[in-house]
Amino acid sequence: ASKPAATEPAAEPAAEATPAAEPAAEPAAEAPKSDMVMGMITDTGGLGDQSFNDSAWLGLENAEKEFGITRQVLESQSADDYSPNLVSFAEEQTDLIFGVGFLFDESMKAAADKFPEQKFAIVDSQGLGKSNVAEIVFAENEGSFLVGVIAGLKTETNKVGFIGGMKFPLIEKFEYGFRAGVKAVNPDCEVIVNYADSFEDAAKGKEIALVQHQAGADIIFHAAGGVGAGLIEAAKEEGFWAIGVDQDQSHMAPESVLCSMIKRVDVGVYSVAKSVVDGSFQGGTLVFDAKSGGVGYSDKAGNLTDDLKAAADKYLEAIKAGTFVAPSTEAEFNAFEAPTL
Amino acid sequence: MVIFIALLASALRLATPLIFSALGGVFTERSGITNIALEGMMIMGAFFAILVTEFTNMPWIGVLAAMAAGIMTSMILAVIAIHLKGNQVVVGTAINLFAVSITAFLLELVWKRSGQTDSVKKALTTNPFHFLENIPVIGKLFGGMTPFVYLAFVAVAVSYYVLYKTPLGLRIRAVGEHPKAADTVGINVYRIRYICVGISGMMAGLSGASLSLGTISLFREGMTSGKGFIALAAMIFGKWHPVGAMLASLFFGFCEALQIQASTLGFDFIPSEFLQMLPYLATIIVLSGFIGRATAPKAVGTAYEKGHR
Amino acid sequence: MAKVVEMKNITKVFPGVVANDSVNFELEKGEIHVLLGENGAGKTTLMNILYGLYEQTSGEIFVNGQLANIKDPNIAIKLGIGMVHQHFMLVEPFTVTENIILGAETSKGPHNIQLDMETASKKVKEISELYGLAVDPNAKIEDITVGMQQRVEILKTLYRGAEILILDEPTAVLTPQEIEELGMILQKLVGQGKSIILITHKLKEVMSMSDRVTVVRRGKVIETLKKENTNIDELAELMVGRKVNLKVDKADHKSGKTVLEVHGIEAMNNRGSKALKEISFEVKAGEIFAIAGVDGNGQTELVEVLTGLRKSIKGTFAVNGKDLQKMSSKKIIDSGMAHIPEDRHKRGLVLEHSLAENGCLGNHKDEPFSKHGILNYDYIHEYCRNLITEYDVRTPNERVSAKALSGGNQQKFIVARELNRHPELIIASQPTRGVDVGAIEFIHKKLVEQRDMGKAVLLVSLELDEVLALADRIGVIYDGQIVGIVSGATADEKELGIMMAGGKVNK
Amino acid sequence: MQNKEKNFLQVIIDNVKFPLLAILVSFIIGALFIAWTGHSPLVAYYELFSGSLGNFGRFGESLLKTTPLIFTGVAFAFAYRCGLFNIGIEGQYIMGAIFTVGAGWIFRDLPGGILVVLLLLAGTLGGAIWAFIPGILKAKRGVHEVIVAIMLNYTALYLSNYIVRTILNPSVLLGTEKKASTIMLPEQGRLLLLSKIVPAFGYSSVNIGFFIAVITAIVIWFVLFKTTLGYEVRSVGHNPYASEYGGISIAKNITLAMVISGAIAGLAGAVTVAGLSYKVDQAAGMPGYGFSGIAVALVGQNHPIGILASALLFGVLANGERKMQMAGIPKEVVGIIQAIIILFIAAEQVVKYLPDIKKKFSKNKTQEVQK
Ligand SMILES: Nc1ncnc2c1ncn2[C@@H]1O[C@H](COP(=O)(O)OP(=O)(O)OP(=O)(O)O)[C@@H](O)[C@H]1O
Ligand SMILES: Nc1ncnc2c1ncn2[C@@H]1O[C@H](COP(=O)(O)OP(=O)(O)OP(=O)(O)O)[C@@H](O)[C@H]1O
Ligand SMILES: [Mg+2]
Ligand SMILES: [Mg+2]
Repeated sequence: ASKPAATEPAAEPAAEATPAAEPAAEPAAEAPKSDMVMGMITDTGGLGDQSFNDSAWLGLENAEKEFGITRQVLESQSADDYSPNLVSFAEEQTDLIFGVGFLFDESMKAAADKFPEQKFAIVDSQGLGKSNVAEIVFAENEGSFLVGVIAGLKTETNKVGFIGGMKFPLIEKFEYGFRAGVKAVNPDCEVIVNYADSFEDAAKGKEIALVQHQAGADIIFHAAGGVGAGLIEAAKEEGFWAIGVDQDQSHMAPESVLCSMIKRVDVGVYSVAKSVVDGSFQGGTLVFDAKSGGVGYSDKAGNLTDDLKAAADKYLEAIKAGTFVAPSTEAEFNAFEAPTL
Repeated sequence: MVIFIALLASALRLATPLIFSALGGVFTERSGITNIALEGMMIMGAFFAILVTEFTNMPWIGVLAAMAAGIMTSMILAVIAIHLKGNQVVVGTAINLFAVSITAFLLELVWKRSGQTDSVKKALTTNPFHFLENIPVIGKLFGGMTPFVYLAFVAVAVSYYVLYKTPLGLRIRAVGEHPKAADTVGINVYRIRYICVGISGMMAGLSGASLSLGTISLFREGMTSGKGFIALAAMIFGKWHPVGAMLASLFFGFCEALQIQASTLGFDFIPSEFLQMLPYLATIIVLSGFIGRATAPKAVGTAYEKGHR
Repeated sequence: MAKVVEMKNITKVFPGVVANDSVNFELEKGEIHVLLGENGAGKTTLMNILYGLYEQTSGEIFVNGQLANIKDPNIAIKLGIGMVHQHFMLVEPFTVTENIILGAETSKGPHNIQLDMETASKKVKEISELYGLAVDPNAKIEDITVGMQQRVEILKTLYRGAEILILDEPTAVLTPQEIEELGMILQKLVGQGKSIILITHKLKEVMSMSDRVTVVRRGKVIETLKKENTNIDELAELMVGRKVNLKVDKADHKSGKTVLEVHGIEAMNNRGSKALKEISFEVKAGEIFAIAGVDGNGQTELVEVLTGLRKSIKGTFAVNGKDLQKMSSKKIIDSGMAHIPEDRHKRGLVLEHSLAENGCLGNHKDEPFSKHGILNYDYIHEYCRNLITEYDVRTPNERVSAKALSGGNQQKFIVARELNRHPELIIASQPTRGVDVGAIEFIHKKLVEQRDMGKAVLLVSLELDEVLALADRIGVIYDGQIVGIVSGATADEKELGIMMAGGKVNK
Repeated sequence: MQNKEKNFLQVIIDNVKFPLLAILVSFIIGALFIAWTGHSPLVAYYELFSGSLGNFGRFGESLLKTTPLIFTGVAFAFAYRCGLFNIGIEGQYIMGAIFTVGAGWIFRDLPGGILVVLLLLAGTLGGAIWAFIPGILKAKRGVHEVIVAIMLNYTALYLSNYIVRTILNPSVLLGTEKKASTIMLPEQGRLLLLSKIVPAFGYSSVNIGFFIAVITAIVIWFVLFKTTLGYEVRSVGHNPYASEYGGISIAKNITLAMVISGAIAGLAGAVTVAGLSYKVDQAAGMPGYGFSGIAVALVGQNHPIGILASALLFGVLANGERKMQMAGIPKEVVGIIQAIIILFIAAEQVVKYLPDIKKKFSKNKTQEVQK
């Protein structure tokens, strides 16, 4: 699962002045009632990961406020819990079941077959080909591209860093999107890449960040869940820039978090919940990309100059317009020709 | 040179929590008690350091709380292993499980959510001796040093001194080797063991604090990520000697640092997973190659029963 | 004379055993008082009570006329009582000085936190000179001889200012010469005003070393006598409770062909130094060949080499002409060798296993004990029941774990198991260590029986009396070498003693 | 005959009464924690047990949770009986799982019955190889098995991740999209779901892996207590010196015990893959079965039959936890209860001493002595 971190208590759904999409509407004054129950199953990261699972949970919270549904959660202790957890909810005839994380794909497929009447949704995976499963996916490469542009322009040492959690294809989407963004604006800039092989070992994240900084990187982006807390701590201490992920992480260190790459899992979850409430639920893939506002960048702390924002927005528009495609794999990256805008 | 200093600095920081816990292990095992609960005591230390700092805003009080929490947890081991003569490994397993659960439980109770606490406003993540950074060449070494790094080495020196230069140390070692002999010269075997288990709790608590307060200023479930067991290995690797345990911890730290540096050193053609394995494989090779046989204190793992033959 | 210790009506109950039953015991100032009794009579228990290691179930103790509540050894030490334990209480990796000062350390430095080893060493040296107990204060315990270790134990008590010394079976591990030396040391101590309690079950020592004797039997005091008013035979009878025959009856031996042939064996000990140097001897059918010597001169290693438990680095040995040097211990067992090990708890038994499971140890892979790797428990139990009845092992049944048996019965059981293999060669290493007279008689009888059946017996013993009583030929081992072989019939104790200490006897 | 039966019953009662007491007390303490969170302990425990035993399907899920715990518990116990502390079950499990997937690819064209057997053997082999390393190093070089095993746990994790990412990835073998998991096991190689035989198990994924686990436990019980192999292993565990004296090779048995222990752990991995997940994922951390296995073994007194019972207990608790969570009660409570159960088992002596203490108060001491 992607567990990009944000250490924000995921309490405020409202998007700030960011290019990301608006979430749910304001909660209605009188709490609406609905007897719908929606269940969410976390991956092994569990609730409180301050990013991925929390963000999804927030999406359901918004749906609860909005439509008066009841939400329930099951945290998976191990990958072997995915399937039994899906069954547990399905047996209760829960109205909609979320599996948060691409690792749910096979167990979700099996569950979808066992319970053809049951509505499911999976986050970060597509191509399951089940009519009762909604697939919520994000164009992480696009958001990462944008922060890559910012980093490439902002760096003074011509070296930037990337810290990944694990070498999942999903995390590589962040990596190569980011690399491409850097390359687009600053072809000479070196990108130092490390994988922590963990989403929890913050101490290691800090150590990697310190090492990358010592090697010359002055801006470091992470997609490594809890490991990122270490990066931000290091940035704070050593006075370099960190780029947050998933949610705006600037609140952790407004002086040190340059900006954050945004991935609106909450919006994705909310919108599928909504479709169940209003009866428009459909199986198949829902892509949340730059165009739909599902990914983007955010700068709550106001650390970006207008020039940087302008440059990033230029690429954002180009991506939205389909002028070019941000690479998401090594092969695509190698073939990537930076567009001249 | 710069790379080397960076490596060294990295190794020192990564070794710090291991050193504390391994020293704790040295004390318990030297007195004859097996301690596989270091991990659990670390978790308790890490959590209570943050909890108390959150409410007092005084990180050093948090450190004291971590030590206290470690000691309290260690007393479960002490009572069951020393007085009730329970199986020391079983107690250790239980403590590890207990620590994971109770911290997660309290976290939810206090912070009303799970997974991770807030960052505390004041932590101990910076170098307390800034003037050291001005030393030419090696000054860089001190940049990321938290107070805990210095403390770890002080702890090694103190542990060495206590174990080998004081009457208490002589008694501890005697109790671990031949408790009956110690008993016959009027040494209270139980008391010595309680003291040692307490010391190990204190050290493991410190170790936890060095992670939560010293590295990232918050507590996260799973943040100890098995370091207590690595520390256990470091203690055995270091042949139950404080200096040996320190060297072994540094070795682990160094290997991990090397792995982190791999990409800047130009080793990144090696798959990251193999780099991750490096410290572990190196340890096995070193152990089976030339360190070889390690002999534990004789009485380790066996409860002492007064008046038993 | 002043009574320094008075123990009145001491009773000590262990679960299942009354170790001491209303015992009265007195020690006068400046005397050597022997506590005499068989194994398990309750001597150690009584002294452990005096030293504060056990608490009496009832009874009172007076030290120097004062009622004393000796809850732990600290109090005993404060009262001037020192004890040298039957099993030495020394920490092996520690030095002599460290052992001596343990628990009574001198310290220096601020707040007196640092160990003061220099002062301690000096003090140790002073005391050892004062009493003629020469030891190297900086040697490690694991590197010094047992005799030296005993001196360390005595020094330990003197260092703490003991006025009353308890020595629990101090002579068991010493050569005749060392015993004599110990006697002199004790005289010196008494001369300096100390009072001594000496525990032993060896009658000769009583006569040579004591002023008075208290005889205990089955936890009860039988009598206290002045040495001048008694003799060995009376003491033996008091101790055992019946007339005893201290001689072993055995016919003249008719030795046959050579069974065991040892040639030029060399081996290392656990510490990596050479324990055996060019050992050669042979044992013939129908004879008991004994290896005599002081503990630690290579006996353990020799037996281990012969039984395949230790690899020799040089030399060969063969049983009935078959070279066994490179064989595993299982092969050696199968080739007709039985082995009664010196330490029944360490080697002889798996204490947690049932007696039945112990009864097939070594044969468990053979039919009918097992077939195709599956144990035949019916047979194993039946076999064990036979061992138990045949050798009169006192146990409720064969299902109890081996640790439930008393030492003597454990030993009898091992003897039963080993002899029931119908071996050609029996290696008996200290077969009667720590068992009572009844069991000793029984085991001796069995060994002689085997010899008379034409089996070869290699006896390794630290007890000179046992060697003299049983052996047809005696080889003396010293420092890993056989320094001489003499005939059992003509050997005399003095001569053997000199050889055991490394001296040469010219005949 | 009747007498014997009575004794047999007595033995069972004696062995069970303490653990039962421990469980009871742990639940009472757990109730305090639940109450602390503001929930009703009664509701919580109702959810817990209805969630794990409420109907056949749920019971099936409990058995599913129990399955790996039986394996890892028995694996730990086997080594423990030989005096070895196999903290490396975690890594052996991982290797077993990855070997299974590898074999599933290599033999993908074989028919079901044969393939399943090969898969289980492959997993067993994977675990055995991984355990052989600490075993042989301990036996031949005296290296402490605990360090080597801990080191190998991490090595296995990273090695498995590498294999998942490269060698066994569908992108490599099938040319499809790159995934964070291996290819799937072929359909015919998957373990039969019990619901196919007993429809009452409903949607539960419990499969014949459970019976493989039970059979493994029984086989290991037989090996330990009825064969020369088990005899030797137990002898070495209790007293290596006496074993050596009895012609038993310590080195051989240490290595063998470790290998068998690892083989069972590897089999656990195989059964999980072939019965439940059908693939292996890249993982950031240990699966955790190794450590649960230690707890299960210790609570089960390192006896295969005791382990069956304790694994079931842990399985029921872990499965019931689901419903508790759905009712909004923190799942940590279950961890706390488990920890306290283990603590009580560790402190068993307290109760064992009770008879002694009683004896102290009994007046007629000589009568005691007669016994
Ligand atoms: N700690 C104990 N627990 C139970 N029984 C004990 C204990 N210590 C001694 N006994 C029993 O008390 C009795 C007396 O033992 P004690 O050691 O005092 O005998 P001893 O005369 O010193 O014999 P030995 O010559 O063998 O040293 C024995 O039956 C022994 O088994
Ligand atoms: N520490 C102890 N705890 C409990 N019981 C003990 C202990 N030591 C010995 N016993 C029991 O006391 C009894 C006598 O043991 P011990 O070995 O001292 O026998 P013993 O008196 O020396 O007999 P023998 O004359 O046969 O050598 C045995 O039943 C033994 O189980
Ligand atoms: Mg005895
Ligand atoms: Mg005695």
